[in-house]
Amino acid sequence: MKLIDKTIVAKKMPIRLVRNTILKGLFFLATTFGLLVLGILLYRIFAQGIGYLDWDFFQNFASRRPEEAGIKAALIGSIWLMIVVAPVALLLGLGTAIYLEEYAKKNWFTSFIKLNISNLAGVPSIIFGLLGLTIFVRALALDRSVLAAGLTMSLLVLPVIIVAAQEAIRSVPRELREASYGMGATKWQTIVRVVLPAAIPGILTGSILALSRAVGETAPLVVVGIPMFIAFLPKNVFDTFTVLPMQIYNWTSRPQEEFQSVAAAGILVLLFLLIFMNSIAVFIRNKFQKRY
Amino acid sequence: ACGSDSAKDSNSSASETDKPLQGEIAIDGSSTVYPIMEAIAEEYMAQQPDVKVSVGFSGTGGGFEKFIAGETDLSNASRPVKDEEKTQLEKNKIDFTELELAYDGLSIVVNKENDFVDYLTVDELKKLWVEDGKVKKWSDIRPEWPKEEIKFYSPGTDSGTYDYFNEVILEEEPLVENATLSEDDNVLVQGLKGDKNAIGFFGYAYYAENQDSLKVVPIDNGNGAVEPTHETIKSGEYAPLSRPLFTYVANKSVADKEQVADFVEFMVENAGELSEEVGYISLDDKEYDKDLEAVTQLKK
Amino acid sequence: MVNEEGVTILRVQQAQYSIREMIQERKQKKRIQIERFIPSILSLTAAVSILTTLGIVFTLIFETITFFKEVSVSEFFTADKWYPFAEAASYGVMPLVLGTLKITMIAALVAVPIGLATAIYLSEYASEKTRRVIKPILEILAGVPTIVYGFFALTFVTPVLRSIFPSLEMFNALSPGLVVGIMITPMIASLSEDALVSVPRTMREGALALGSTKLEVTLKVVLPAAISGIVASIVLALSRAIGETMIVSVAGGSTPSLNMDVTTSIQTMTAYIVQVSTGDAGYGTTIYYSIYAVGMTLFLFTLVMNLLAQYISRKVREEY
Amino acid sequence: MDKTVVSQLSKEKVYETSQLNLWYGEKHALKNIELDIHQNEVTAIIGPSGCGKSTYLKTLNRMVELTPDVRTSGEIKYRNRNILDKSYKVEELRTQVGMVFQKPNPFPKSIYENVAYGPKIHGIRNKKVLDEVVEKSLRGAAIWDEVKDRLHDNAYGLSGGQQQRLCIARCLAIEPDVILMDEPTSALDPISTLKVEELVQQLKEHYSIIIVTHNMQQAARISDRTAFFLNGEVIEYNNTNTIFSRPSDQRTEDYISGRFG
Amino acid sequence: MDKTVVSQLSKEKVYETSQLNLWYGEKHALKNIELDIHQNEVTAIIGPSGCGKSTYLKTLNRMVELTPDVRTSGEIKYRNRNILDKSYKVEELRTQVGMVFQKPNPFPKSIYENVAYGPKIHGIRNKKVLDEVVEKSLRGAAIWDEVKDRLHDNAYGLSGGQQQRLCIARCLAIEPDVILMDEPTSALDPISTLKVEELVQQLKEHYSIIIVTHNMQQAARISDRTAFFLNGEVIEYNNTNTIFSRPSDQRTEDYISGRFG
Ligand SMILES: Nc1ncnc2c1ncn2[C@@H]1O[C@H](COP(=O)(O)OP(=O)(O)OP(=O)(O)O)[C@@H](O)[C@H]1O
Ligand SMILES: Nc1ncnc2c1ncn2[C@@H]1O[C@H](COP(=O)(O)OP(=O)(O)OP(=O)(O)O)[C@@H](O)[C@H]1O
Ligand SMILES: [Mg+2]
Ligand SMILES: [Mg+2]
Ligand SMILES: O=P([O-])([O-])[O-]
Repeated sequence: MKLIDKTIVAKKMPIRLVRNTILKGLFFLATTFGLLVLGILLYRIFAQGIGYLDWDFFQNFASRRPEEAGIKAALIGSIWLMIVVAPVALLLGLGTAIYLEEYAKKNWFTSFIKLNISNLAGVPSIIFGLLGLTIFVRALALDRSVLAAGLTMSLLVLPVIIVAAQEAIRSVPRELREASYGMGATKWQTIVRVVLPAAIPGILTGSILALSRAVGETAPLVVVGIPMFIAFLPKNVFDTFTVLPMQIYNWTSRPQEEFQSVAAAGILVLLFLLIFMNSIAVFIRNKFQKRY
Repeated sequence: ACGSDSAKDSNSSASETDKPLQGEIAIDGSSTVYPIMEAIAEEYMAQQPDVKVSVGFSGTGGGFEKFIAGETDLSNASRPVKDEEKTQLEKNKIDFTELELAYDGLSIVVNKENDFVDYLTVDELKKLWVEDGKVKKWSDIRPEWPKEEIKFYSPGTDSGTYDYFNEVILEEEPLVENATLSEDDNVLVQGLKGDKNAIGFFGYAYYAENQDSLKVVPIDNGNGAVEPTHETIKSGEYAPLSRPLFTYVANKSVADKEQVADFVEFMVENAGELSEEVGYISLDDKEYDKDLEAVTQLKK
Repeated sequence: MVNEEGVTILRVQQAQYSIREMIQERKQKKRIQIERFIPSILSLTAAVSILTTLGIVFTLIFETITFFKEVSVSEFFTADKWYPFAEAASYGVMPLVLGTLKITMIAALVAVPIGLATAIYLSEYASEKTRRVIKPILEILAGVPTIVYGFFALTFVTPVLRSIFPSLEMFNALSPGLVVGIMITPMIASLSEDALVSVPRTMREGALALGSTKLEVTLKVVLPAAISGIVASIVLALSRAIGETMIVSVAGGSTPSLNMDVTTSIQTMTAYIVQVSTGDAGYGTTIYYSIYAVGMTLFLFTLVMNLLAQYISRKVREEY
Repeated sequence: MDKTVVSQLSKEKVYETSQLNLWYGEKHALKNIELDIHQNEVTAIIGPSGCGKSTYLKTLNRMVELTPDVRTSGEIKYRNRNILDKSYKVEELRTQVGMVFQKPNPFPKSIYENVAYGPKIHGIRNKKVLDEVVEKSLRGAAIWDEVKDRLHDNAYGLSGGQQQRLCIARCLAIEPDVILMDEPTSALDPISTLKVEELVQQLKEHYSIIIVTHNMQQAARISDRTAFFLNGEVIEYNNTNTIFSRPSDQRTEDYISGRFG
Repeated sequence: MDKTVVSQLSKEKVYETSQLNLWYGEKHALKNIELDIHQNEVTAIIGPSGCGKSTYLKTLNRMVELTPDVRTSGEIKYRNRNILDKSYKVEELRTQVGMVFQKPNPFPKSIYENVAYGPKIHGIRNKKVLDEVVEKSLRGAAIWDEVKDRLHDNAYGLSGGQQQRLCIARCLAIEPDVILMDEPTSALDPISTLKVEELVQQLKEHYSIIIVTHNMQQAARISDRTAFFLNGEVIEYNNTNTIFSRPSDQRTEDYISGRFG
């Protein structure tokens, strides 16, 4: 007894294949779309900014004269910001993710933390700015320092890192943990030696996205009140500083046409910084990537 | 007290010669005033590289917020301090001195293709910009003008520029509801360039930089149409649309921190020249002298 | 015998020393049990996220209360005008909410299909090599500062759109909406791709072996299996659209309005907060407090959305 | 029926493989394979680990293409058409040639949806037909009684052995012509294995079956013909009886005599 | 050595299980288990799928605790201490009691690092000692020759059979007292299986081995004692010879006679 009508199957085959081909094309187009936009964006910025991108641009502080304006304080400031954000956010994020995935019992408190984190991930950055201003700048009297801004940004990107790390930790096969426990390894040893190394690619993906965000954010720092003009470099995390997007924001709002080009040059620097960060992470990711 | 006085005197004279000063100066406030203060800070730090001057960009209101909290030494403002802010400052025992830095001339601007608007009177301006519940056409202002709908571009309602316009032109009546508002004057420039029936206003510097692609409208305040130019603004002939820009200094900072005192002096001496350079109009020299006097008072 | 040799060596070396004994020995001089404190230390880090939320609520709530002493709650939620700077001020938050919604909707219409399609292309169709090249590039797109996107919207997208739809105003919801969509697309693409890739290969093989086309495998097997990760990525991305500030401030204008028109100038909740915090409003005025009330609304807004998404994600999740 | 008799009927050929070579990148995994598969028979493929059994099986429905960097040369004719021809639609091939994997791999859907998946994608939408197909396939895979009361539960709630039979049912649901099985019982307990073996014997009435197994007794018990692979080559291919009683190649004998289990 | 003789020596008991019950939530998976394990013997556990073999094995090193909602009652004495006692450190227990799993589960590290893992976590850092341990364990698991030239390659490059032997080597590296094996050969080809079986026979000189298998002939071949589980109960436990030649319980006989494979 044959229930499947093979003629129907045969008849449907061509249309299914066509559908597959068409959608594959559409998926491809969608992918190119993103790249195309990036291309246009980069082209415009490049064309406008490349003329200002010389060695002096990196050597000089901000200036009222477009030819003399430089990115030094902002670039170094952004790096300082990352020096605070990366370890703080990564440590807190990983710690939380490990706690949630490995230690936390299934109870209302744990689900409350989880809910809380996914909600925090959606809280607009500008609200973190208000938080940073109230808690770090004012209450803890950190002023408009690298530390105050860095902590604000850490909290901002924390949820992204937590969620990515959780996802990565969860996807480490159970068999690997069992193997480790089976050798008498403690939970912590298992986490450090087996789970985390296997989860690194995933954790990195999330962290890149998070750090890129921290580097490119303007709104919360505007609210925190990071100054614009700085003609010196911070010596430690308690010094005041400025960052690339703030500097760019400022240049774009200048009346002089030349500053638009200076801004474009600044954007180029920021993009190069992002590309640099991403390539480090991609390198590590590819190096560690294992398929089980 | 006597000893410290003499120490200060010797220091302030030394600042112009050899002994370098140290310390920090925190400045924040109006984004309109920012370019002037940036220029001053830049020049000052060329002379005193060990003084760390930081200039913020938080807007007049935001600047005062920090000034009230005692976080800044100077607060830039594109309007005089408000009563609420004064109350707060008194509450926090922060005495301050108001210093004028420069003028900004608000420019009324239309699209380059607009060939019929030759000038506007202050009354016409008000008629144009006040909300009256109707769709506005050019022909509503002068019958010979085309019957086309006007597009309005205005700085954001929270800017000093808007505030000033509101006060002197609108006289606190509501602005046309369908006006397009933006915080960023460059953004307004873009709008006016693209829109044939557009009219808008913003700081003089933004017009000066875009003279080729925009058309400025002379204003008649009863004494004939006056176009905003460097001279007409400085002389006060371009009225009523030029406004002063300020910075507020905490008296205590000047008294306690020698680098602040030194900076403020430097600022008053150079504000005229430097504000011209970044696109504003300098005050009369007498005004700066008055400022200088006030500062010297504080140091005592 | 294969193992003859192995066994002899085993014996020989056993004579020299025994790992078992070495381990026992090390057990004796066991270092202090740091292990025991690890859960507590980690739970402290986990508590940071709760403290953050508390901090936000704490920061927002006091000023919000002050605000509501001056403006009634009912006015805030029912008045149809947001006009805080006029003499006769009106504080109806709906126009701002609507502005935010417009941007989010347009962004979602762009980002969800494009982001998902990209994720699918990368995880199911593209070669490993392509994937490795394109993914990091897309991540750069996610890191472009929003202020850059803002000017891109204003000076490129808007003029292009205006040449197609001449009635479009210089400031509108459409252009920043599209660009916000572009900004969050990589986020959806990258995170969804992770979710898709983590679906076991054996599941794809099972479906392919039944004569499925790749499309069918993707839509009927892989996508459903990865759905909770995908929903999470979309929610995260849309939350960013809701919270996006700079793009909207630059290209959206600042005119709160209560209509469904996307061709005219708008203002979003975030744009309002930036407007006031970089602007001129006096410290201690009603306007000053209003940013906290708007911030609170925004906070609640994202909260509700997230709860909803959690619920949906739990409903559709497939266990394996 | 005596196996020798069966094979001597010289049934119609389903697959004809000639001069098949396959490389994974540099690795030459299949070497000059010559092998014909006959209709309504069970053909077993045995050989040590890594000898290319799975690879050959996966070439028969071109699943091997999913591995990147795979190259093939030679010819595999399925019902007289060369399936290695790029113009041959894999979807069509795989509709004719079902596959059961070593590790059960049900979809994370209900039991019902798992079985109905194949018919559905092939355009069968009629609820009544689907119901019947599901029941018939589950019965065919000897699992109907165990799951009939929970057809709409998630398939991951089943035990390993049940999952494997579900996967067989899923494969039967599209009524293939050939069924490929890659060590289908290696993850199963003896009772489940027994059931699956019986099943295979029954299924050959309607289907041609090719089974990879590392269990020589299983091959001896259930297959009509056996191919012995070594290092990517077919060392010997013959009636199962012949292979196990009088292998003609020394290597075959060595392998078989080292047998157990 | 004759098996009967071995068991009659009545060697020292490693494990003594009494009145062991275990529940997965509501599911009563082990019922009143009474079972003693003897030193330097191979004990096989057989029974149909789902009868609780793996569960019992995992209870012996308390790996079963990793499953949420598990409850136990009764007693398992390992070297005269009750391991179900909460005060018993699982890490200590598992250092004494190694485990080999059904599916090879090497870490995504190099071969060397896989084997050195155990000694390292137990604080052995000396490079020379580690090198020796690695070599010794790999030899002990009969895989040294195959991997000695690529100790620093990733373990995932090995074949399934090699991976499993690597896992055994990894387990040997900490020189446990007891080794638990859960169907260690079910994913392997015959030659690898043979190797592992020989290995098991040799290892019992130094270790006590408990092996779960669904392959009765394997149990008969390599074990000294066999326990037959059914539905969470121990139906019969005796010398392997006795179990396979004169089972005392009808159910045992039924199960064994339905045998194959
Ligand atoms: N994706 C791959 N890339 C490179 N080499 C591969 C790949 N898959 C398999 N091989 C190699 O090809 C050869 C044949 O592999 P195959 O899986 O067909 O063996 P098998 O006979 O099925 O073994 P087993 O009984 O272990 O399943 C092996 O040497 C294997 O290492
Ligand atoms: N995590 C779990 N939750 C609930 N029930 C479980 C769980 N693990 C196992 N069981 C049930 O406990 C019983 C015993 O399982 P166990 O894995 O010990 O069987 P087994 O004899 O090892 O079977 P197999 O030969 O298939 O491996 C089975 O009925 C199984 O369904
Ligand atoms: Mg295989
Ligand atoms: Mg088991
Ligand atoms: O920044 P402003 O206060 O001058 O608008």
